Amino acid sequence: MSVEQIQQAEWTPKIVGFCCNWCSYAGADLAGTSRFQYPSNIRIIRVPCSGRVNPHMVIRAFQKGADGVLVAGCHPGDCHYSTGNYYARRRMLLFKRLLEYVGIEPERFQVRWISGSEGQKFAETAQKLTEQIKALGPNRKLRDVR
Amino acid sequence: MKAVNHKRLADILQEWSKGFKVVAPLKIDDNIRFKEWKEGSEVILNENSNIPPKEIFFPQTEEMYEYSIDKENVEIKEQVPTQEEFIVFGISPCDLKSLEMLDDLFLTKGFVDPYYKAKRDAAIIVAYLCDKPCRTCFCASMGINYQEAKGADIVIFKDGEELAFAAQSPKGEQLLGQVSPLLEEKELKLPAPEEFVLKADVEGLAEKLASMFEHSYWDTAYEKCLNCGACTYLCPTCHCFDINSHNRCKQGFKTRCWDTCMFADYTLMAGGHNPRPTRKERFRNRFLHKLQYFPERYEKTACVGCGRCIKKCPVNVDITAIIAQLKEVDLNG
Amino acid sequence: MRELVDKAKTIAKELLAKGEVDLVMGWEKGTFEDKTSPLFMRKPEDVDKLVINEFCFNSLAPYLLYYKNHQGKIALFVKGCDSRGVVRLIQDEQVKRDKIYLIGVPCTGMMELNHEGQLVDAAKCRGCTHPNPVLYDIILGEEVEAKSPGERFAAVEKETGSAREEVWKAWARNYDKCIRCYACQRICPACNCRECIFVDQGQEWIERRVDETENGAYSLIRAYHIAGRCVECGECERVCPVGLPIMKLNKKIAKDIEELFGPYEAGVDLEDKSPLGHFKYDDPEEFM
Amino acid sequence: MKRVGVFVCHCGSNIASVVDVKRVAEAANKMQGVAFATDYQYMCSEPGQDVIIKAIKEHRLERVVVAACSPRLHEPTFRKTIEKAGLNPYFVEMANLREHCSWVHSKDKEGATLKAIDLVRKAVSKVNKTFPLFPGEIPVEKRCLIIGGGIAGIQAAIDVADQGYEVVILEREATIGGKMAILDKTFPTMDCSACICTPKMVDAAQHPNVKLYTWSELESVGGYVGNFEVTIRKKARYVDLGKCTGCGICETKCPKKVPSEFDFGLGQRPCIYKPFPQAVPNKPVIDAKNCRKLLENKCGVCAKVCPTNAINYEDKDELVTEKFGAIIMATGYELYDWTKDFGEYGYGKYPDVIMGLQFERLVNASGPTMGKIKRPSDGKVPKNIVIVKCVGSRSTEKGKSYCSKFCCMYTAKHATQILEKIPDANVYIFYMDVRTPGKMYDEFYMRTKEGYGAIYLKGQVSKIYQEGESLVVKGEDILAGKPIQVKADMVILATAAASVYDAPEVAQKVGFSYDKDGFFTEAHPKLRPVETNTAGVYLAGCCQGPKDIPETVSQATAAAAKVGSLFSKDKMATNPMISEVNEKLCSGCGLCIPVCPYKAIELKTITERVHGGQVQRQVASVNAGLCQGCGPCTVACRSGAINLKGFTNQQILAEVDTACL
Repeated sequence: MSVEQIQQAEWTPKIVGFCCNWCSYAGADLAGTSRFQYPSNIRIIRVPCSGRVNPHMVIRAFQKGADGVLVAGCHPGDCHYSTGNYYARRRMLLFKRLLEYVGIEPERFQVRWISGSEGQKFAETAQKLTEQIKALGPNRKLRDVR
Repeated sequence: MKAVNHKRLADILQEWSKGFKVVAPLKIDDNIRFKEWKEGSEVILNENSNIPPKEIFFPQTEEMYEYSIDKENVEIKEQVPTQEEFIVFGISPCDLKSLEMLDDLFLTKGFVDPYYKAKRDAAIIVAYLCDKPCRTCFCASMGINYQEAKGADIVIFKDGEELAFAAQSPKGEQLLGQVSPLLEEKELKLPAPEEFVLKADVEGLAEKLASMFEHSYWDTAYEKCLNCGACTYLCPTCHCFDINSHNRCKQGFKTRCWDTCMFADYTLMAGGHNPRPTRKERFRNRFLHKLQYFPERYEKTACVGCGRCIKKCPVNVDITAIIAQLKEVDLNG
Repeated sequence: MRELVDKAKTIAKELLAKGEVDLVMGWEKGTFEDKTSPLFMRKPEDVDKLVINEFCFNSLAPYLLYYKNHQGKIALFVKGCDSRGVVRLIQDEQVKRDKIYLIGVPCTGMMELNHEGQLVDAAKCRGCTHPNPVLYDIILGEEVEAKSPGERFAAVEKETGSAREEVWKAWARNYDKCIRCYACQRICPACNCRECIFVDQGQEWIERRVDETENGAYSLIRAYHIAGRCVECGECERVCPVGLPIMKLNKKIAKDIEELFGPYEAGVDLEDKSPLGHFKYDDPEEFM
Repeated sequence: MKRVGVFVCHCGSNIASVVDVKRVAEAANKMQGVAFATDYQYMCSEPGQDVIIKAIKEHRLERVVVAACSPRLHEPTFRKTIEKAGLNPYFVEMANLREHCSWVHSKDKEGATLKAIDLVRKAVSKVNKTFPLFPGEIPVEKRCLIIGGGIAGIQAAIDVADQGYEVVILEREATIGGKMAILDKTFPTMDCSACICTPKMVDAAQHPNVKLYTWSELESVGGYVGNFEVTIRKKARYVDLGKCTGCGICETKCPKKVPSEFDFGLGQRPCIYKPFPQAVPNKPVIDAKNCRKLLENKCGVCAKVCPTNAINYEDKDELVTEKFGAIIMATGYELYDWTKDFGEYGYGKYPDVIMGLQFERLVNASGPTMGKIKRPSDGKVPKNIVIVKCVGSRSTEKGKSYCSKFCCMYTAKHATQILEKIPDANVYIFYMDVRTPGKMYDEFYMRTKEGYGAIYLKGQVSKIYQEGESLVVKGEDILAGKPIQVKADMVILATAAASVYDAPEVAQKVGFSYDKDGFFTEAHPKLRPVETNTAGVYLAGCCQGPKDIPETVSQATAAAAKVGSLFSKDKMATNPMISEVNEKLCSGCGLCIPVCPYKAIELKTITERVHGGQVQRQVASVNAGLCQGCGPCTVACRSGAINLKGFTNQQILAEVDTACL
């Protein structure tokens, strides 16, 4: 859908969440088992580790129509693979600043540490992210309008 | 002769843009690109545009058709190439000459490219004769007189503060008629032609190159070339493209995009074989195509001497120098 | 710098004559007085064409990638930034130190023609912190002072304060200009992949379409690919045929690396660790 | 495009009550590549699985999407299901319609249904890009290395050895025994520590399957689970263990005495010494830092008196490399060095302010005072003794943030020991809390307090200073709500248990993770408490965190059981979802190498044909035994040459593309 079509239709934000299998994905599972409710806008992509998330994939999401992107991994020190999230932290720190530098709203790309026991935090993160993106409106930047 | 003060050029373009889309060399930040003229746009004449006007007729990315798949059924929606008449303003004589070559390629020898043709047919060409050659120019060596523009509907040149307009076709007459209230009758003349810094002599070169494919000249000549695509993308006569699919689940579209023989994957085959595996073969191809293959097929050297490649080559590969070296090569050596 | 040429010629001739190297890379006069072009010298008499002047822009380091299977030793002239490119290539395991002979050129800065046709200090040299080679076997002259090391991040600092939408519009205009000729990539010593993911489409990272979205992705991801590895030579921006401010992104990342992870300059020390190749437990977490 | 089958699960009403499963199945049926789609009550039930198996056969399905619950729950189930139907087990993807959809969007049925369709489409796009994966097999070297010869290492060694496998204990000190050998008594039973520890030491040493490398250090670890290659530095001992009979004449004749490490400087030892009389092996080492022969080439008495010519001053460090299938880390702890942070307690300048372990030596019958509690400064028997707890524990300002766990119990033990040996003594214990969970632990504490009359004061000590012969301890009694000052003859600090100073270095050598305090990290705090994230490396004892002896011993036994189960097979299957290198794309830049936590990537040289000639070049290569499939290497690789099977770049990009449609 083009941006215009989206504006005509009732727009709801599209959010892509890259979740580490061991923490954030499990946290999202726990949100489910605990029945914590959050908006249905987020689509979770399971990755083994936040260190698996290539910034190019974040760009790709924006290109293909995501209005917001979440990268969620284990808290520092808790990485299932011991260090993956530390590399992710460095990469995402630089990359987030780069996106902001070219004029992309910081709210659109967020990084969070959510553990497998933080179902509530996952639900709250999804909720808040959706609200923030709703307030910003559809993302046009980097967007593939074709 | 019809004339207008150069400061009032915008008024003319404003008038034309009421009836036509006007594409002109516009200043965009530090670039000059052929883009649609709008009120307030700054037109830059007498300087090569960064990207040649071939992009008007043969855009870098052009959508060809859409498709959608529903189980076994495939539906194809052609992007019917239609184009309303539009004005290409400010094209220089060398770039105009390049269109002849693209015409040869896209419209002759039994094949007509509908995408190119639609735009080419719809274009009303307003050429601008250069005030004087730039230092990278060598169009004269390529048989171009920078003070004439055959094939243009209107020709413009500058004499002092005045821009002179001359129609060269009925369509041009009609267009000039539209802006006649803005034009005055004045006696203007072209400045005396100037000498070129760079020269190239391609006389007999195509024939010579025919026996040079395996010549040792190529073994070192290529060495500085980095195989970027700047020269070919900036060249008004280069015209290679490839066709790409862009799948979006059950639907998608095809585009054709400029391609360049400088890139490794240009000749890469599906099985992994590459008949032009190194920089040498790619470099050789660029020059053989321009100086031998194209002349053999269309009786024109595929170079108009605009000098864009010389100006922008990251490592100063200079086609005039290459031509001079090729002329000097001893075929028996 | 011009005065160094005699010594340079002597060294190059000797290296070739003695057979210590079988190829010397330098520069020759280009189409115009203010242009030079890479020169590949194999015989002592080839050296006569060698020039050393304020127009020797090209880093010869990236050419080393084409001579990975070269049997003999290769000598090349390196300015400060070029030598950092060589360090980059050694660190990236693309070049063996003992297979090259580096002739250091203390660099007083390049000159280029401005729009008015006057010779001015080259844009790419602004903020240079290493005019002298950081790695060499022999150096042609006395070391020189860096002219404006304090301006290393000048291109970035100017940016702050602009409204976000305007900033994006400016970048979107840039992405509209880019023709993806990949000159920036071909000239870059940090871009040393065998096949660039932006050229090789088989991996589905990018499409060949040239438009705002694909060009934007190319620009940002290329900057990210060389994050912590860019030697800040400025060649990418110099060779860009449409004049994109490529170094702004690279400098932005270099500046962020300094701010976030501590002082760092790529390609200066053979032993250093790439900022994205290691981490600290107490790295900042500003995005939380 | 592959022929994909989509199976939408109702999960009873868990999914179906929110998501319109029929609509999802219908939408799936229209998706590109989907050859068959259906819904069913319980996909994971046996009839549900039969639906899948039948459909695979009937519709010639090549890939399967199960839209049900979290893959963390049932992915293994459905992998087995499709394997039964003849497909590669990795040809299934799950769309998480329950945890990530119906349960969390129960009030938004339309939104949930639309999301469910999206999730299915995403799974279809991913499964379309799946390649068959096959687990590999690696042989297992059935030898276990135990690093650390304290009670954890000893227990683990005996337990592994009893299962019939060879064990090597690597110990950096001259004897095994560790901290437990230092202790006098153990709480709450007040058994003599040496009496229960030294027989175990002997058991281990004499076990036919156990080999001891004492006075040795870990040099490097290569390889991976089942196939570790470990290099050990056997430090120069200057005593030939083969010749030495442990008679001890050399020790008695050595003219130079230095403070004993074993007694924490409270006693003296010669320069050729056994740390303590029951050391195992019961043979001395020469202290090269102090030996006059080695330092100045003078003396040489030990060689002269040795009846078996066992002394060899020319001895050198020796490196040995051995293969092991598993490693148990049992490197223990050390006491936090309070002297650098606690200026208010005198930075260690008052001789009568001692640590708990020093007290253990003071009260120990084989200690420097023969078990008589005498204070270090003047050898007088102290009457008023203050014990300060949580010195460096539970503090965010200095020392460690965690609770050192066993101090509450050993301070109670110390109090009872003092009150038993010096009946008229006064023992004051300053505490933050008293934590005594454990069998008979609280009873022990209550007996100390009420039976023996130790005086417990809730509050912290703000200052200790010398005044004449006594120490003044200034603190607070927060229960009484007033500052308090005690004149003490001796102060015992219950200092925090800290990780060994070089624990991080050791962890890096072996290749697994550790926490901010230097304690080794277990694979899962609840469910995998004795494993590390590196396959084949297990944890026992205080190297993982402070714990008391029974806990340490049970963890050691648990680790030994883990090793036993690893060694029970000749070959082990490897996870196929690991990184692989496309050598065509790999430039051999090595940027992937430092980000790998398992040291699984190395450069190798390959030979290939280029334009008719042969050239050699470097490429990265992934060790299938070491790689755990985490993937940061794939991001470090700019050219996409290294890819993670099962989570390939192409699969994730396909998911991104469809998630954004």
